[in-house]
Amino acid sequence: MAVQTAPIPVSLPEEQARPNVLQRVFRSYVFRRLVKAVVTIFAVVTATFFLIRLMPSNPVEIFIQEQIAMYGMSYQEARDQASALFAIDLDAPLSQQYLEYLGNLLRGDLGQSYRSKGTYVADIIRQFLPWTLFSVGTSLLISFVLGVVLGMLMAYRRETPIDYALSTFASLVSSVPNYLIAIILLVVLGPQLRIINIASMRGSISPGVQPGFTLHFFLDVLYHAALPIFVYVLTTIGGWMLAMKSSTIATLEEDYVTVARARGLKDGRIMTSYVGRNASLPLFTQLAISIGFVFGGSVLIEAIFVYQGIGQQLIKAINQRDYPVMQGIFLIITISVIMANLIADLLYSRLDPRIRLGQGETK
Amino acid sequence: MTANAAPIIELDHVSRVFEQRRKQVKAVDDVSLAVQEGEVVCLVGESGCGKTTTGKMIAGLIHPSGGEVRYAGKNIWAMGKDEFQRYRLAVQIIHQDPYASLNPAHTVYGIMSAPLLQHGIVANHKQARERVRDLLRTVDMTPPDDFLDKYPHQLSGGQRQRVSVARALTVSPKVIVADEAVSMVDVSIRVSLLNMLGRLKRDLGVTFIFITHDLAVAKHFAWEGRIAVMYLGRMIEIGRTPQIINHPQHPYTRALLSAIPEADPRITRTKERLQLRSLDIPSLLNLPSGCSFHPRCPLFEEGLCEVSVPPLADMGEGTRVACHVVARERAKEAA
Amino acid sequence: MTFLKGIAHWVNQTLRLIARNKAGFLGFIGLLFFIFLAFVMPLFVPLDKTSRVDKIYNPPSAEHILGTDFQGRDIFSLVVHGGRDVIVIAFLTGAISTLIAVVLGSTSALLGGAVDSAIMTATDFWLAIPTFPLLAVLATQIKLNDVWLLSLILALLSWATLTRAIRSQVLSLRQRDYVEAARSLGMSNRHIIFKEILPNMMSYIAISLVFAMTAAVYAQGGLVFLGLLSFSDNNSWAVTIQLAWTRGAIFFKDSFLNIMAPVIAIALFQLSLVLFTRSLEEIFNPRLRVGV
Amino acid sequence: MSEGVKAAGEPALLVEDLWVEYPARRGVVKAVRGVSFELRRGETLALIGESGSGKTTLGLALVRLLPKAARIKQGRIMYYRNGSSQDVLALNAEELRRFRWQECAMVFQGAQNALNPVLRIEAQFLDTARAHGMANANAVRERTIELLKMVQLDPQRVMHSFPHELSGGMRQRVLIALGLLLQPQVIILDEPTTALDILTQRSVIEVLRRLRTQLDFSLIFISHDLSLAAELADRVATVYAGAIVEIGSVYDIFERPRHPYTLALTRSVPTVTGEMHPLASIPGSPPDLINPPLGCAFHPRCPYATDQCRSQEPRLERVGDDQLAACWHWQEVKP
Repeated sequence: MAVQTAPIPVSLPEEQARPNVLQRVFRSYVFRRLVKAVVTIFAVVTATFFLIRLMPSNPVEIFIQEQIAMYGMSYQEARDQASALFAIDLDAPLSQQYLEYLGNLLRGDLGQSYRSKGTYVADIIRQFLPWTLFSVGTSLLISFVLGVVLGMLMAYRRETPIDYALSTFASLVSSVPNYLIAIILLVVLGPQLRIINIASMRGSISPGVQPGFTLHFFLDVLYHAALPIFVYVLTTIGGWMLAMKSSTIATLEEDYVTVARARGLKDGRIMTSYVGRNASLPLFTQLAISIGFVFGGSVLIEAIFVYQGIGQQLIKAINQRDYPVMQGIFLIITISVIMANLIADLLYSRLDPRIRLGQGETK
Repeated sequence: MTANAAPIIELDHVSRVFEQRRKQVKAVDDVSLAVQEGEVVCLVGESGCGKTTTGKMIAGLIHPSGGEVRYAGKNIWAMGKDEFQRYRLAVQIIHQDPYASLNPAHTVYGIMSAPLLQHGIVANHKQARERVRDLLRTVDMTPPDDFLDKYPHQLSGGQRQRVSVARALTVSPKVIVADEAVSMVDVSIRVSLLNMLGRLKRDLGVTFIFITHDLAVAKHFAWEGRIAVMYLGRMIEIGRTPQIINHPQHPYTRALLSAIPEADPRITRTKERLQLRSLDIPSLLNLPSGCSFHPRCPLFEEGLCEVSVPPLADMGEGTRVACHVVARERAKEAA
Repeated sequence: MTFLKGIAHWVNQTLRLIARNKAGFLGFIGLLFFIFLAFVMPLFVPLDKTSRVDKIYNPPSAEHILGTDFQGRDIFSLVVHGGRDVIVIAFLTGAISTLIAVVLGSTSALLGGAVDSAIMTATDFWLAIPTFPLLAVLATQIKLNDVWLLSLILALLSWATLTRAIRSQVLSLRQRDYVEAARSLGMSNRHIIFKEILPNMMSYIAISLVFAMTAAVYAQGGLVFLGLLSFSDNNSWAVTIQLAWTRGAIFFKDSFLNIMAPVIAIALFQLSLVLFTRSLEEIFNPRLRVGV
Repeated sequence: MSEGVKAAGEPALLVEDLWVEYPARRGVVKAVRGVSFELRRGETLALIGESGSGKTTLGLALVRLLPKAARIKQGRIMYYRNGSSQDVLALNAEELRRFRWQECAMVFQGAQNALNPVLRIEAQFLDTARAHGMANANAVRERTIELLKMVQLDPQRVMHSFPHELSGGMRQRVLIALGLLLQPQVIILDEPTTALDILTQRSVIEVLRRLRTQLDFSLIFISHDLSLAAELADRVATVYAGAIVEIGSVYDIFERPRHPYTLALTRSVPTVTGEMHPLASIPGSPPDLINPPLGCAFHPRCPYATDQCRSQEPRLERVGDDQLAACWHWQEVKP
């Protein structure tokens, strides 16, 4: 049979989705992630609503107990005072309360505090959340960037004194609970060494400082946030360092890094675009978990440093069984974490072209 | 048809569809094959042609999405529990990667004694040890006592592959599906493994389904048997080995044979190569219409090849080929 | 006799494997120390319950090697008695969450389909919410005394991450060729799960258990510290910290040890746990067991 | 095709008594043991060896890309171009960086993962050019287009693709094009066709064959595949246990091998063309490079072995016009 002498065949890349389809895929990925986020938030709202109401004791009881303990009132007196104070109907069926709550929520109404009448939950959140977002966000950023850089340094200087020193440091700080580190710092730097003045660092800003775009305000904010940020960074950086170290070591063994060297690329270029970029990719997936953890930890850290953030308010609300406040704050913490997750996810999909084509969802 | 005449393995219009990224992937499409007891059949094709999936369906490890897999005339997926277990033991599989097919947590003895003890082939560990020794000798691992208590990581690739074979032999199989069983071992070891398998075939009368991408290996292992060539999930040519190797008919088989480099400079540099129209294998996710080889086929005829799927047609001499053009030429010759 | 010899051999070999990793060995020694401190020492050091107004915040002396607390109690005895609960709760929590994770994770991986997606949706949900605040809410219901209930609730902290990890482990292991070979050899499901899959996950499970323990130590300490977990007569390191904190021990130079002793105890215990994981890898790796 | 060996003149690369070692858990791996050879101008030299023979280490040593732990214990690597010479082992970091790819490009194993997954192909060409002082992006783009066409790829689409969007064969050809970007005098290919399908292998082989006639470079390829050597090489060197045991023209090596290992290798590879001949296996297992056998490393597996072989290591000696072998009994070795 005749062998056809066809023109030299030229190969094309595998049939890929055309650009507009590609965009569609990406858009639908974002869309799916968004839907998932909304569903999760709804589930959290529902779960916390019922969990909180299933808790023993209620705000009225707690108030009564407090009155008795503090002022030596009789139970009846305290009770009378309570019912005068709390204009709430705790006896309405749960399902009715729930539907009401959902309805309000959809209108953006988080309700009012049971304890301080006339205080809107939304106001509490507006007042305290920015401080937590600021301190937690700043620390995450610092700790991630610094951790990635140090982790790469450890990998490049593997089995040298620098690596040993940094690895020891990383294991040490990542295994000790953050609140213990906070206490140690406070005790050692405060009363023991008298390096810092604990009392003046409390709160979020010093009394009398006016918010605004002034250097004074900015420095004051930093002064008050310094300790929490330092602790957040200290307790999370170890994890990033170790993760980045092992990821970098793995990446250094990839063929494309050796080939990059064989190609005579400059070390700096290899370190950033070849090793660094690829090695940090898996860390973005860990970022999600880390965000939740740091946010959760703020409850403890803010209590220790008396930092006026949302975590402090949550503890206060829990102790007073102030349902709407608890619920509202927990909701807002959850939303922040889920949103941060979403951002981390989308960022990751922007950075890794393999995910961009929608292949990442299978995992 | 009497029970005796029934082929030991029979694939009857078997297909297998996998779900991948919300898309249906036809890994195996309408494959029929009858293997007689004691026969050697090589499934040959490039990666993604469905040969491994076919092998696993023969071994009962993957459920077909269409068609029937029969063992001694019986649909294996309609068998009762005991019957299925008997079939399962009768058909054993040898994997490609000797580093993945042995559990790193157990010793050679542990690996081989487990099936012996589970199926009551031996009564106790003492007998099991004896039997394992015998089997190790069968696969040329002598003296066996050197290997009994070794862990897989202490063995070389070739030795591991021998243990895999010996493990399969614990249950005295009638059929062995060898999935690229020699392609990951070194050249110097490969021949002795092939020879060892060949001896099992002769001495034990085991039926072999030998899966390989290497036509040269297929030729040497199955000279007395048959070769079935697969392309993108379909069987496109099947026939007796000397026929397929020396007189290939399907353009894909011819392309493959002509493309293979040979370990002889004079032969390989003067070989006539069949030019394809395209270098790239289409994705299984996006199969060409009609004959799936048509975008690359030098015999492509518009209005024919991309229109319908060619059936496997008898070309005489026991060869069957799935190609519109070849079938037409053949019909002309006959007329 | 041979049985004892076997055990001796096993212990010997395991110790040698632990010692392969210096950091891991250090962690192992640390854990031994804490187990001794918390479970043996209390037999010799009585718990000091009497408050002595004349002995508040005494510095270390021969009589009180770590000094005294805000009530004049011996800090050393508090540290000795404060470990048991922490360790027991941590271990129970670790065991419970690992058990949940192994069961859910492997069920999810082995059954697949609707069960898989249900379990995975639940873990996804759980992973998306900040757990510590949620625990804070839940903790108000229970006391530190309810060891089992507390462990169960604390286990909620880590089960999801673990389940996910175990699932992907099982998923990857069950696709190994040797598992397929076992199926082909007609081995029972029990054999496949316990003899083929599980042994290759042991180091992973053990390490997960230890990390779940650290999470439990973190959480119980945090909850007690915030005063969300009520305690009556418990003597846990966490309780000592909480009391020292609320009684203002951080503000005085002399009260340093009152708060730092339990803080350091917890910190070192955590560190020992984390370091010990390095050795676990070696213990369960069959490649190392035989000693190449 | 540049068949036959060009007249002796200045070589492109000269390797003398090269020794490479690296530490492993069990001891020191002597991966390369006293290797000497010359790469002639414009020729294609195949280094053939099985896994663990040290051939990849040798290739990496030529461009000094060995892992950190590895150590070049002794030896000399001289590179010649336009009448001047460079001692590769004496280059400082910056000189070495310029030497790589500009003078000597090394393309790795199978190339499946040799390209940065997060950069588009065009960016990787640009990166390479910039590192060597070619700053004009337009000129680089034009050259890239030209090279991609040369390796039978569609430049417009390939350039804007990410590596994972290309098939294995396409990636291999992209790498070859990338290797040619700076017009190096020496190109080293490590297992250029391993893990590729037969038809894809064929396309890579054809591309290489054509490039050799069109462009002026010397090629070393490292492979376990004898048929690839038969297909492409002018000269072939067999590597066993870290040493070259035989080197000669491709026809001598395949038709008149003088080392028993080379002979055994050529007889153990099945062919599809020609008669069925029985395959000879090589007994024993590959050598342990931590404790290589005393004397000739091949003696435990060699049918010609005598006491001399067990105690004294043979050196490469002239056994033909352009053929060297390291065997005490080369005169007795008969195909």
